[in-house]
This record gives sequence, structure tokens and C-alpha cells, in this order.
Amino acid sequence: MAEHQGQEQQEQQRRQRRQRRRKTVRRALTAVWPPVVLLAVVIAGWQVYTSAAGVDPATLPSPARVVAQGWANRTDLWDNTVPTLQETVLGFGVSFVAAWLVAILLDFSPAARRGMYPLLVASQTIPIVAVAPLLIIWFGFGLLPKMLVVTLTTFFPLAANLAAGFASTDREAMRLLRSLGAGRLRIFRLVRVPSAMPYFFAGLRVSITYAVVGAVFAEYAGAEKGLGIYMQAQKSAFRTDLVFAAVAVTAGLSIALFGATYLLQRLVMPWERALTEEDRS
Amino acid sequence: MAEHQGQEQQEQQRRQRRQRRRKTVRRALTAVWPPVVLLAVVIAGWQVYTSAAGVDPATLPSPARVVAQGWANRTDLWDNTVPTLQETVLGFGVSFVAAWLVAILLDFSPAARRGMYPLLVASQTIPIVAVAPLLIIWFGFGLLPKMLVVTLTTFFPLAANLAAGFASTDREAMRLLRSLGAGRLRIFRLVRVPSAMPYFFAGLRVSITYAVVGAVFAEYAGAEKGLGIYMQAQKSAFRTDLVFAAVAVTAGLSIALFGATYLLQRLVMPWERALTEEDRS
Amino acid sequence: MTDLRLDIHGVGKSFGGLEVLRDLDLAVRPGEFAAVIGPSGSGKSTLFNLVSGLDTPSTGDLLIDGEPADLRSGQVAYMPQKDLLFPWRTVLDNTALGLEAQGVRRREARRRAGELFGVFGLDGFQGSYPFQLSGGMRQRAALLRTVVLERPVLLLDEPFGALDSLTRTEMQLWLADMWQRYRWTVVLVTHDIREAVLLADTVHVLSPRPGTVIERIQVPLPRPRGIDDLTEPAFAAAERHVLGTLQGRLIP
Amino acid sequence: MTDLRLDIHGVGKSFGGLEVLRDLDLAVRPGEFAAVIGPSGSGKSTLFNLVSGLDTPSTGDLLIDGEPADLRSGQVAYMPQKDLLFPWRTVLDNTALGLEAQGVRRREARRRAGELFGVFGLDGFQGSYPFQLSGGMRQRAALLRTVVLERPVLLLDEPFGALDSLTRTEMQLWLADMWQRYRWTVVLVTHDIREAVLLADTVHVLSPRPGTVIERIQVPLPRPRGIDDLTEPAFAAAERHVLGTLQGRLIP
Amino acid sequence: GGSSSSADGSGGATRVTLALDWTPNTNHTGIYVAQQLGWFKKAGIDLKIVPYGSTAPETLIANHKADFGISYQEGITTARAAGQDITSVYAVTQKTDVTVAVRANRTDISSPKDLDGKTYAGFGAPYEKPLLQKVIQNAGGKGDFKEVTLNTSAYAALYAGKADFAMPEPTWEGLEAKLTGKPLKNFQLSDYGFPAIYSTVIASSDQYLAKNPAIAKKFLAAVNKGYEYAADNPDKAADLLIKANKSVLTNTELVKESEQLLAKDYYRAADNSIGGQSKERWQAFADFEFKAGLLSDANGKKLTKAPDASTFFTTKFLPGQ
Ligand SMILES: Nc1ncnc2c1ncn2[C@@H]1O[C@H](COP(=O)(O)OP(=O)(O)OP(=O)(O)O)[C@@H](O)[C@H]1O
Ligand SMILES: Nc1ncnc2c1ncn2[C@@H]1O[C@H](COP(=O)(O)OP(=O)(O)OP(=O)(O)O)[C@@H](O)[C@H]1O
Ligand SMILES: Cc1ncc(C[n+]2csc(CCO)c2C)c(N)n1
Ligand SMILES: [Mg+2]
Ligand SMILES: [Mg+2]
Repeated sequence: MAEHQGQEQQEQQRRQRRQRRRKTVRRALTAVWPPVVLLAVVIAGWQVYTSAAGVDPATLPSPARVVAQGWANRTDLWDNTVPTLQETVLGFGVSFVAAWLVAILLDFSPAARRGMYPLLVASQTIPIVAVAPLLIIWFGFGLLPKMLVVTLTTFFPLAANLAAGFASTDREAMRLLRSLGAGRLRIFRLVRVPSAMPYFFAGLRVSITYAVVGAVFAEYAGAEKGLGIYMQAQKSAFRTDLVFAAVAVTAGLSIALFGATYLLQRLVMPWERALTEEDRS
Repeated sequence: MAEHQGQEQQEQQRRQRRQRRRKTVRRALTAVWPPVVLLAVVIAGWQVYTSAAGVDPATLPSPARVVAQGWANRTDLWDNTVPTLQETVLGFGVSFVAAWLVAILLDFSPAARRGMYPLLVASQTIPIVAVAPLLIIWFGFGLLPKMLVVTLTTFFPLAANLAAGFASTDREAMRLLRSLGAGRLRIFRLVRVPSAMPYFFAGLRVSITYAVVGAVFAEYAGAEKGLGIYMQAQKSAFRTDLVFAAVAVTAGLSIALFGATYLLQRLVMPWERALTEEDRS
Repeated sequence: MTDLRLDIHGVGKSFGGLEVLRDLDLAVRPGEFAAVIGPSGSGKSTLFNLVSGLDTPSTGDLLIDGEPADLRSGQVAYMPQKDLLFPWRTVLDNTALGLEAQGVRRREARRRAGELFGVFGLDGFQGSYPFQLSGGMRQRAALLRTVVLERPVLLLDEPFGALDSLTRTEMQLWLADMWQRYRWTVVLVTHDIREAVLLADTVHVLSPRPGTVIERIQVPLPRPRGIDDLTEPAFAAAERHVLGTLQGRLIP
Repeated sequence: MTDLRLDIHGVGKSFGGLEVLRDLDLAVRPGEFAAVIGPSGSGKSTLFNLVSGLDTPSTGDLLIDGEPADLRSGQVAYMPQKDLLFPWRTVLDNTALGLEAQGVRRREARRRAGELFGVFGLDGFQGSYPFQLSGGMRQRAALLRTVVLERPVLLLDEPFGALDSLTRTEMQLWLADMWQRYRWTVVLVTHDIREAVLLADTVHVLSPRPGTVIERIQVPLPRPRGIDDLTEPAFAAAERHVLGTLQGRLIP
Repeated sequence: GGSSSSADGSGGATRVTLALDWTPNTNHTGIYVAQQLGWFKKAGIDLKIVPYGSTAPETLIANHKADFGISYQEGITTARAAGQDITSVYAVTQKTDVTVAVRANRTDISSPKDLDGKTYAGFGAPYEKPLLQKVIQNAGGKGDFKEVTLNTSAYAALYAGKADFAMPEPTWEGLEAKLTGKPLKNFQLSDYGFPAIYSTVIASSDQYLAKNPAIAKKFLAAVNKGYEYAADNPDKAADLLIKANKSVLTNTELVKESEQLLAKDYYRAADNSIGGQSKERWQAFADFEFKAGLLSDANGKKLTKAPDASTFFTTKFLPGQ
């Protein structure tokens, strides 16, 4: 009887282990498949439509054509990707630092908040298309105006979300720290910054998504090289397929940057991970 | 002695009342003055610089010139503001509804989240400048392509923040509701939506700031009328002053919409107000 | 077996490497008032999470009226240890939350919750927000939110912990009265031995972690009980029995 | 007057139209252990907020060592009624928070907090996150975070409310021991009369809202006190006195 | 013959869209004159003018989103080579109306060969760079220069000295620069081996023309009348153009001077005809571009034989044809 029970227990344990393994595999699959499948469906539909309806490739090229032509022109594409990437990284770097500094300033000084916030908002409401010629006239055709555009487009979602995040800090947690004798700076570091993290990442994701697009966009105002210039040139040459190839590169870069935010979040917010794992188990 | 005390108390009460009144006035002043003063300083500096340095008004017009010429051309400006505003309102309306629907869908279905989120991100990484001609080719010169651009630019910050907001819901609050017998829908309505409100407003502010700019931007691809076309025409005519006037209108509209989000927040989150008032008193 | 409302059998629960409950048996008859008492960290709240269906046991079975414990059974009203009042709801709306969660219409939910404000000493605070309440008031609001549900099984995790002795006694007597009237099945986690003995038919004493029931003490006092029972010799004896079990096992 | 560590004089506090404290006087000598006991909602937590400088009184004065109570004085360590552990910090980091808040370096803060984990029954949970603790463990962590500061004045708002009687007694004795050693000035809010009498030199009884001190009871037991004092007749007498005051005033 | 029945009004009028290539300027005079004087309406045409946006008129025409558009010979040649459905139907200017220009105060540049190493402000069209290389090489230079794509901001960059040279139209930017006190120095393309081109034309698509030959004829008749009017009455035509575009054409002097210049040198051919196009000119430029390797097909492959340019334009719809 005791032995029987032992066998039963062993059997049960084995079953559990098997189930767990199956669960892990299933989870990995469910994480990767859906976007791949959805994308595949969209692309397949697009391919079928363009071939079946015989659409002019200058109006809407088929995905196959975009890939083939993009590959054929890969050196050109790459040559134009490098400057765009450079503008993106530098511009976003500046934006990142500036967003933190400004959000901190806004958080520490109610006067700055009242005085600067409306102007910050105003800065976002200026259509860059309209001031682009001025940027060129002021700063030339180099890296600087593009960096500025990237900074301008990515700065606001980050700063606004950071500011909202700081403001979301639990009032009682603040009081606790104050009662523990923490000064403003320390309160900021110990509660306000961690409290703002979820908002920060929400903003970061929005912001980083705009970074590459911002650079491409800035190039439209005037540049020597870059994906924006490339798109424009190909558009003028009625090479919609190559425009799409460049768009695909842009999207690829953006999605890579977007994905990186999740890695960063894992590093910066380990407690979130503990929570999620708990929920899964 | 008792009378003396009474007098003292009365005196003290009077003093307190006076102080409180002074505080209210001071608060109102501190809320309004800083942005006004800062803006005035910026504008004054700009005016002085342009007059003193004798800058070519085609390069950088003086604020006085912008205002004067803007006023002189007010009917034109207004004529072009109406369609832009229309595009903005309709496009943002669609975006607002879509962001809620999509964020809800993402929240309810992990499969949708995994499948659609990457595609949503991808949709943001497509430089609209590159596809603008296609939008025109597909949808013509009317309202529709502009609405679409507005929707595309404003949708993501809202949806991403809403999704982050739903996800930020306190785990224990969720458990409580589950134990109280609430279904998924009711849990969503009773905790997830209120929990997401601060994120929602952070996203709304970012998003609404882009709405007017998005419309202006869409018009650049091709339109019959609107502030974007107006700017472009004036730019080619080297009337930088009128470009600036149109930019000022754009900024004004955006800031008005931005301000409206605070009113909305007051209505939707009365508890926040109770908290803030507590903190102030 | 179906003559038991609650039948917990051989339940174990581990979090990662931490074994919290081990081979725990606990049975409650319909309309019985059970108390669970045990050291901090012995798994009482964990047990409630299992009974309410919020969590699943690592081993063993939990049956409610013969059915596996499940969130959807709608049999259990659970008051967790944390008050978990929602900052964006007024006190009245917070107390009506449970009814709303079950689909009662808002007006009706507020009316029913509002009726209990007097008994719970919360009159005048209907429109306040939770941060404007004292600790004890928050706890009473959380209790109100639970009992207003009138579900057949009531799980109360230290419902009176933050109350002063007088208010606590009042609330205890109110609960005893309600129980007498509606004959809910109640399981009460408490650290207060006097409370356990005053209210419960059976006191289940838990061991330190991994928690298991080491003693079941029947309280021989007649029903309905009142404040006078506190001075009964049988009351003191039961108290001593519980205390002895707790101490005897803890300080060997 | 400077021979008083804490001198609360004629203090009143209102929230909007709600008068919470009225003309409250309370004096504590340096190294004295004072307990405050009173009905739920009588303003005890409010009083602590005033003493710690988190809030300002509507009327009256609060002096610490003759100086107006102020956040920056650095004299007071306050354990609020809610545990307020930060979800993003491990338990060890949470307990080190107070020291870090004062500018102690992280390493050192963690070392000092870590030393107390054994005494507080939290060993093995240093790396856990707060949601992985039981209610009582959270409370102990919050208490640890406070006492590790070793500030001259300790304000404890129901520090043992969520503990079982045994753990509670252990913690009480530990506190009595520490007090004996360091002679902090302690003000303890509690609902447990036994706890107040066991630990305090003076028990201040508050009236219902608006709260004011209606009785000051000196506990005549000698120091150092221990578990044996619980059975002293003087202990029982003091307990009865406090209970009587609370009841006498509450049920006229 | 404007005495035809106008009973149908605008209700029964046929909608015709025309996409502009730039903000309204004197290249468009004939169209606005005809519009202001009601000639389209009389011809039963309800003309909708689509202002210039970032979508090229060539794209709009080839995708049949616009019935007509303002274009230019280089653009149409490129588009046709790439298989786009676009055909020139009317030449607005008979003389090449585009030059290579630098600011007049650039004493360091006296010939296109001095443009080596300089910065060109362009529109992003594919033929610009090779065309300019040819010009520089024909002038004795290497053809090495930096190209920045600036769209409509090209001239602003030139005037501001941020770029060294650009390709403006002497009848518009050239005058504008002069009037704002920053005169330009022009190098004529024809001086550096380039055949003459129709640098402003009206284009349509074969599809539209095949489906609506009558409307196209009526439309072009009205347009032709407009340009004749402009050629004969430059001052009045300028007033009409300004009246139709009050908000952008604020520099009356520029418009008037430009109108005079166009009437004198550009609208009319040597034989005084207007609007016409010659097969020789189209073929000469196509051959030139082919030889220079500037023409590619829809897949970006260089053409292997010179295209037949006679299909790039048609004069069938001109009045009197
Ligand atoms: N989600 C979790 N993850 C990991 N460990 C957990 C979790 N929840 C509880 N525990 C652990 O389980 C043990 C029992 O916790 P539980 O909350 O059930 O105790 P309890 O008996 O209610 O104690 P108390 O009287 O202090 O509230 C504790 O040691 C705790 O650390
Ligand atoms: N921020 C606030 N705004 C409005 N009212 C408040 C606020 N804080 C406390 N109160 C009110 O003050 C009264 C006293 O609250 P307090 O928290 O001081 O009570 P307490 O004596 O600590 O009670 P308990 O024993 O239940 O914790 C309560 O009626 C409460 O509603
Ligand atoms: C008035 C006027 N000025 C400039 C351009 C811009 N442009 C675009 S293509 C082209 C020809 C270049 O070979 C020129 C000059 C225009 N369309 N109309
Ligand atoms: Mg517990
Ligand atoms: Mg309290």
C-alpha cells in the first residue's frame, strides 16, 4: 500500500514535470507566433492583391518586389541607413538627457512647471515642416539640424510621461520619507524616480518609436544622404518599391529600438518581473 | 483677562483670514504669471534681436511683423484654419475611439497583445512623408487622408499609455474584485479603467499635442485648403512672417486643446482634486 | 461528505522553495462559526486565498458544498487582510463595490451599503475619500463591503485588528448577532484569543510555517452569546486551552 | 519647560469642518515611555502626524526639546499605521530605507538593518519583495525600518496590531529591552490595554473625536519589566483603570 | 467663340482638376486668366486647381488623381521612361526657362567649372545631379559637387548663402532675387551643350485623354486663350493672376516684371505661335538623356535604346488641330 502510494506520487510528479515543460514551450510559441502569423497574413494578402489585380508597381509594389529590389539595392540602402542611424542615436541621446533634466526641473520647481510647461507644449505644436527651411538656414545641412528634429520629436512624450510619473507618486510614501528625514533630493531619488518608472517606460516606448521617423523626416528638410533623402529620390524616380524598402528599414530599426526598451525595463524594474512570474506560476 | 484673550483670538482669526485671502491671490498669480512672463521675455528678446541685427524678414521676421501681417491676413488665415480644425477634430475623434478599442482589445486578449502590438508599433514607424503620396493616390484630396494622418499620429501615444495604464493596475485590487465575484468585464470597468486614468491623461496630453500638427502635416501632401497648404504657399512666396502667423495659429489651437485635457481630468478624476486640495491647505 | 460546507483535505502550498502549508485538514459545517488562529506567517492568509479560489493548492483538495473551491461559485465573501479601498471611490462607493462587482445596480448597491453605515460607525463619512479615514475606519469600511454581500460563506482575515477594544467588542457583538440571525458559515482569522473564543464554535490552531492544524478546540458556550459570556469560567478555560496550545507548540 | 522632551500644549486640529483634536495636552519626559490609547477615529494618527511635523496644528503648540516640532529636527522616528513598504524594494532594502533617507550609505544601511532580521523573525526574507510577506511580517519590517534609525524620539502607531499574541509578546519584550538599554523617548499608539500597561510609564487615554486626553494613568510597576509582570496585581489594577476610563467615558 | 450657350452653368459643368507644380506664379498665368474671365465656365468646365503639396503633379496625373497638371520636359521624360502614364499636351514656355545660378556676389564662380566642390541645392529629382555634372564637365570642370535635397527650400538656401548654386527659373526666382537685393548670376544650359527644353508644360494622362478628348480640347482652348491674353496684355494678366491669388502673390512688382519677361521672350515661339511642341525638341532631349545614361525603366534598369519621344507629348488637343 505504501509502495503503491509511492508509485502514484512518482507518477504524479512525472506528469507535473511534463506538464510544466509543455507549458514553457507553449508559452514561447504563443509569444512569437502571433505577430509573425499576423504579419505573414498581411503580407500574403498584399502579395495576392497586387499580383491578382495587376496593380502598377509605382502605385503599390508587391512585397516580393520590395524585397527583391531592396536586396538588389542593399548597398545603397545601407549607405543611406548609416547617417540616419547616426542622427537617430545622437538626437535621441540628447532628448533622453534633456527629458530627464527638464522633467526633474519641472518636478522640483512649481514656478518652472507653470512657466515652462506651456512653452514645452508650444514647442511641440510647431509643425516642423514649417520651420525646416529655417533650421537649414540656421544650422546648415549637417548632423545638427537633424539631431535637433529628432530631439524635438522624441523629447515631449518622454518628458511629459516622466513628469506625470513623478506626480503619480503615492502621497503617503512621500510623507513617510519626509518623516524619515529625507531631503527633497533624496525623496526624489528614493520614491519619485521608482514611482515614475512605469510611466517612464510608457513614454520611452512612444518616444523611441518616433526617433527614426523623426530623423527620416528631418532629412526631408534638407540633407545629403540618409533614408529620407533616399525615399524622396526614389519617389521622384517613381520607384515606389525602393521607397517601401527604405520604409521597411526604418520600421525595422524602430522596432529593434522598441524591443530594446523591454530589455532595459527588465534590468531597471526587477520587481515587476518577480510579480509577473508570480502571476504566471 | 478673559476679554483680553477673546480680543487676541479675534485678532488672530482676522489675521488668518487675511493670510488665506492673500494666499489665494498669490496662488492665482503664480499660476498665470510665469508662462506669460517667460513668453513675453522670449518674444521681447526676439523682437529686439531682429530689429537690432536687421535680420532679413524672410529669414526671421520680427514678432511685431508677424502679428501685424497675421492680423492683416486674418480672413485668409481663418479660411485655412477651418478645414485644418475639421480634420483635427474628426481625426482625433477617430483616434480616441480607436485607441480605447485597441487598448481594451490588447488588454483582454494576450494573443491580440502579442500579435497586434508589434504591428501597431510598426505602423508608427512608417514615415508619413513617404506614404503621403500613396494616401493621396488612394483616398484623394479630401478630408479622409488627412483624418487618417491625424489618427495615425495621435493614436499611438494614447493607445500605448492606455495599455500601460491598464497593466499598472494593482494586483491585489484585481484579486479583491475577483474574489468579490466580478467577471473580466466588470473588473475592467471597476479597477482597470480607473487605475489607467493617470496614464490615460499623460497619453492624451502627448497625443492631443500632435493632433493639429498632424493635420497641418497631412495637408503638405496635398490639399485644397488648410494651414499646411497656406504655410507652404507662403514659404514659397518667402513670406516667412505669414508662415509664422500660421504656426502661431497652429500652436494656439494645440495649446487650447491641451488645456482642455486638464478640464476633462478635473471632471473625470475628482478624487485627485480632493487630494491636491488637501496638500495645499 | 456533502454535509460539510467547507472541506479542506490534505492541503499543501509552496511558493517556490518556501513550504507554507502542509497537509492541512479543516472542516466547517453549514452555519458553523470557525476561528483560525496561528503565528504570523503560518499561512492563514494563504489558506483563505485557496478557499476563495484566488490561488490553487500545490496538493490536496478544497471543497465547498462538495464542489472544488472556485472563484465563480459565488458562495464566498472574502475580506482580505489589507483593506484595499480604492482611492478613486468615496467611502460609500467603496462599500458598495462588492455588490456592484456582483452586478447589483449602482443605486441599489449604494442604498444597501449605506444602510449599514450607522452600525459600522461610519455615518457622515459616506462622501469622504479613503485617505480621509482613520485606520480603524478603513477596516470597518472593508468589513462592511464584505458582509453586505450576504453570501453563505464569510472569510474574514483579521477584520477587527485595527480597532480599539470598545469598538472591537461592539463589532464582534454585531457580527455574532448577524450570524445568529442569518446563520452564515464564517471562518475568522484572528490573533485575538478572546475574540476567537467569544465568536467561534470551533477554534482551529495552526502551527508555525509550514502551517497545519495542530488542535481543534470546541467552545462549549451556549448560543446566543453576549458580553456576559466573557466572565464565564468555561470562557476562561477555553481561552487558556488555546493559549496553551499556541505556546506549548511554539516554545517546546 | 525644557525638561520635557515632548510638550504638546492646547493642540487642536480640524479637517475642513471636522474637528479631530481639541485642546489636547500631552507631556513626555526624556526617556519616558508613553502610551496613547483611544477609540478608533479619535485622532491618534493625526496627533502623530503633528508631532512628526508632517502636518501643522490648527491651534496650540507642539514642542520637542523646547523647539517647535519640525520635520528637519531629525529627532523623531515615526512608524505610521500603514506599513508603506515600497513594492520596488526588497525587504532588506525596505528596512534600510530610513537609514538611506538620512544619508547613511547603502551598504552600511543594509548591514545595520540586516543585523535585526533575526530578532524580527524575518530571516530568510531579505531578498523577497513585500508582496511575498504575510501581513504580520510586513508590519515587522516596517517596525524594523523605524527602530534601526535609533532616533531619540520614537513614534509607533499600532506597531503590533497585525501580530499573533506570541510574536507580539516577543516583540513587546524586545522593545522594552531596547528601551531599557537606549532610553529612547517612546510614544506608542495601541488598542491593546495590556500592551500599554506592560510597556508604558504613563498611559494617556483619549476621548472620542474630537480627541483630547481625558486621563493619565501612571503604571506603578518597577523597571525593568518582564513577562512576569503580567501576573502582578498592580498590572491588573492598571489595566482595569484604563479599561474603566475608556468605557466610563464612552458608555455614559 | 465665347457665345455658346452658358445655360448649363456650373451645375452641368464637367469637373476638371489641375495640379500645380509650385505655388501660383506667372507660369500659371494663362490658367488663372481663363478662370478669372470665366472662359472655363463658358466651355462647360468646372476647374478645380489643386495647390502644390509634397506629392508631385506627375504622380497625381499618372495615377489619375488629377486630370491635368503643370509639369516640365525633364520630369515627363523621366516618368515616361519609367512607364508612367503621362503626356505633355501644352507647352507654356517655348524657351528654356531654367538656369544654373549662383549669387551675383560670388566672385569666385565665373563658370560652371568653378562649381566643383560646391554645394547644390536641389529638389531630389534623379536627373539633377547627372545633368549638372554634364554642365560642369562641358564647362571644363570635373563634375564633383555636393548635392543636398531641399525641396521647396532650395532657393531660400541659395539666397541665404547656405548653398552655392541651384536651378532657378529666370522668370521667377531670378527676378525675385533681384528684387530682394540678392541678384543671381545665371549660366544658361544651352551654353553648355544642352538642347532647348520646354521647362513648363501642361500634362495629362493617355487614359484621361482617350476618355475625354472633347473636354481636353475645350480645356486647352480656354487655357490657350488665357496664355494668348497674357502674351498680349501682360499687365492686365498680371492683375488677374494677383486677383486670383491675393494671399500669396503680394509682391506686385515681381509679378508684373515676370509677366513682361514671359510675354517678351517665353510664351511665344519664334513663329509667334503659342502652346505648341515639336517632336525634334522632345526627341533631342530624350536622346541627350539616353546618351548620358539618365533614363531607366520601371525596375531601375538603364534603357538600352533611346525612347521614341513622339509619344511623350501630343498637340492633338490644341485649338485648331
Ligand atoms: N505571493 C507569495 N510569494 C511568496 N511567498 C509568499 C507569498 N504569499 C505569502 N508568502 C509567504 O507565505 C508565508 C505565509 O504567509 P501568509 O500571508 O499566509 O501568513 P499569515 O498566516 O496570514 O500571517 P500574518 O498573520 O502575519 O498575516 C509567509 O512566510 C510569506 O512570506
Ligand atoms: N486627511 C484627512 N482629511 C480629512 N479627514 C481626516 C484626514 N485624516 C484623518 N481624518 C479624520 O480624522 C479623524 C481622526 O483620524 P485618525 O486617523 O487620527 O484616527 P485614529 O485615532 O488614528 O483612529 P484609528 O485608531 O482608527 O487609526 C477621523 O475621523 C478621520 O476621518
Ligand atoms: C516657378 C517655379 N520655380 C521653381 C520650380 C521648381 N522646379 C521643379 S522642377 C524644375 C525644373 C528643373 O529642371 C524646377 C525649376 C517650379 N516648378 N516653378
Ligand atoms: Mg495574514
Ligand atoms: Mg490611526
